[in-house]
Amino acid sequence: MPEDFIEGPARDDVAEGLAAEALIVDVEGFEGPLDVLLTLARTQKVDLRTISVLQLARQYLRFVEKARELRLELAADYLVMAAWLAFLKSRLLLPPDPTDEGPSAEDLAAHLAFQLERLEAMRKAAARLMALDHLGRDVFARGEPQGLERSRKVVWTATLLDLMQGYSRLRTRDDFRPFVMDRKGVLTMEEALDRLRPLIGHLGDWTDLMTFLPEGWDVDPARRRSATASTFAATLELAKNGRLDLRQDETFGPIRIKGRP
Amino acid sequence: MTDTPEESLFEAPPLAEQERMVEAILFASATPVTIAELHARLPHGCNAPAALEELAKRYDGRGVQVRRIGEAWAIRTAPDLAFLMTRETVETRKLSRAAVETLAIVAYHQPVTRAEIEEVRGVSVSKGTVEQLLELDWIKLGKRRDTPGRPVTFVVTRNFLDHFGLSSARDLPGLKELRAAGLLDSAGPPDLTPDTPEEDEDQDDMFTPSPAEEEN
Amino acid sequence: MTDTPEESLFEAPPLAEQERMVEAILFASATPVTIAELHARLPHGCNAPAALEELAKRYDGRGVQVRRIGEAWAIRTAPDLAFLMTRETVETRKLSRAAVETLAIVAYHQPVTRAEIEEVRGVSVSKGTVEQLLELDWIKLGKRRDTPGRPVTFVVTRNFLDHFGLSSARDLPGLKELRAAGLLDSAGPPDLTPDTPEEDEDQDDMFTPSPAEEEN
Repeated sequence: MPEDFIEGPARDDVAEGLAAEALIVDVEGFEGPLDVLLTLARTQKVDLRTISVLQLARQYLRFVEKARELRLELAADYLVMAAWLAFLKSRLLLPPDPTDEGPSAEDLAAHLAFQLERLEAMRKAAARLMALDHLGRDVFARGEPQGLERSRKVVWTATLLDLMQGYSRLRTRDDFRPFVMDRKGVLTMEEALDRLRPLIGHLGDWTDLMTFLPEGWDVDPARRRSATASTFAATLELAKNGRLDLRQDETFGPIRIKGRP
Repeated sequence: MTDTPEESLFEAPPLAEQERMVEAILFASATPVTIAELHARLPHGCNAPAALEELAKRYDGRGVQVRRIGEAWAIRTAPDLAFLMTRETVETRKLSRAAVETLAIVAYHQPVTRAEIEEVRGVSVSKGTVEQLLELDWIKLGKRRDTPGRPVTFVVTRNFLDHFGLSSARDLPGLKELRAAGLLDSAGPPDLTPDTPEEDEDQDDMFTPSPAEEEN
Repeated sequence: MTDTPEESLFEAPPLAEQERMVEAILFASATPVTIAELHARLPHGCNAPAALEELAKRYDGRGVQVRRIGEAWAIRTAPDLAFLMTRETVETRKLSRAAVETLAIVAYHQPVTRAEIEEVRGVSVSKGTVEQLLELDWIKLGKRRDTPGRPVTFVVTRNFLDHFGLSSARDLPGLKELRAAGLLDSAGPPDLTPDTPEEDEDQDDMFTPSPAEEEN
């Protein structure tokens, strides 16, 4: 520990020494440099308002030195505080420089004392606060709260107009039913092809197309039209495939077909 | 040492104080508290039943009451103030399309079976829809149909007529009137009437005097 | 029809009845109920503050008490009966020293910025500490400070007041003495301190009479 830091009668009494030891061992338990300063200040056993900031600065610097000796990792803010206190100490020891702008060393020391006093005050306030009756420990709320039931009542409404529109919708739905072919009255080309294929092999002679209409499809006009068209289309398809020949002797004359061997 | 140092140490607090204690315990407890539990928590020598009786008297006519629940006691809201404990929010909602259509079918076709409703709507009718209409007291069960299986029929209620401002189900406008009112916006080809012949036949029944009217 | 059928419909119940209603509502709720909430639940035209005043008087000295908590009211067990309640005690997480100090600084200095809390404690405030207090619903974000950077401020909540049985932040123990001693003032150092200048600027606002007291 550098001797030149010690001015005046050193107050290195046993108690302080022990406190310093304890401090260093517990350095991790401190809540920052201000906390260390406050703890050190308490060793002065005076009102915080009359604390010797100079002495406090010495104590703090000694604390930091000791920590270093013990190779304890000190956080940067402890070192910043040490540097600042070293600066303050020198300012306090030297006669004030009249050309120096800014706050005097005494102002700075007074502010530090204020900070310590304020921290101490807030600690005490915190203790008083925590000593108040706690809800759930000393004072109790209703154990069986009823809460506020939020009953939601739904009122369903419909008007006569809704009713009539709903009914109209149902009754007119058929008008707009998607168009679906009436399969009963339609002979598909596939059906006609299936019908023609096994027959044409036996056709040695020209035969009228109309004779190939399925039984019963020649009475109803609609069915006959459908059957005629699909059978004709089927013969065209078969002619294309080279399975049969087609001929029509005159316009609107009967269409006749003959199978190819 | 006084005469009865031992006794005074365990002297029960005055009844008024016991009453305060019981009050605090009942208030803070999450469940009703039995006499035994009270005695276990009160200082030695307390008379829980007496304190409870005093407390109950004190709360007589107040906003909360000391009530016996089985073998235990609790503080409860006075029954006449129960209304303060619920905040009723009334929400008005439109009846679903399925419900409106089902209701309309019952109204126009009653008495009508579920199968018939489904036939008209073209989709199955959910149980929920029918239940909702029953709950609203707009439809009710009518007589069973005299057909195989004897299915139940549905008819509209007096409440339905009141709600929709009808004096009878016969007041419901017919299809022609609906069309005249522009409600049937089917401007379909004139020859294709929306009503198929067989449906028209049904309609004759449909508007026969409704048994529901008499029943209600 | 009587003379004033309309008025009688909306006439507020007599004060004694209002008192019963307020009693029932406060009893039913575990958390403080604001005057506004009371008015929302009471019949039209009730005077909740007057009813509360009557009710508070009635419960004076009883096992439970009507307590004001900020702008809200609650019924709580009398503190002197805490010994009966040991069973109800819910173990709360023990707060760290940093959290307790931070809470005290917020309570006594509110509204207060994080930088100001750090100034008082001389150490940075960990995120976890603030989060714990926010989670406990003991502090909350206040208005932003009108200084460069517009830092957020912290204020205590109604739940804080409720937890510590305070009617308002003005009732904090020792508040007057601390203020008289100038320890809640901003006696920021002129320039040359370990503190950065912008924190000093903030300090002017820091210890003005707390608007949070009114807010809560």
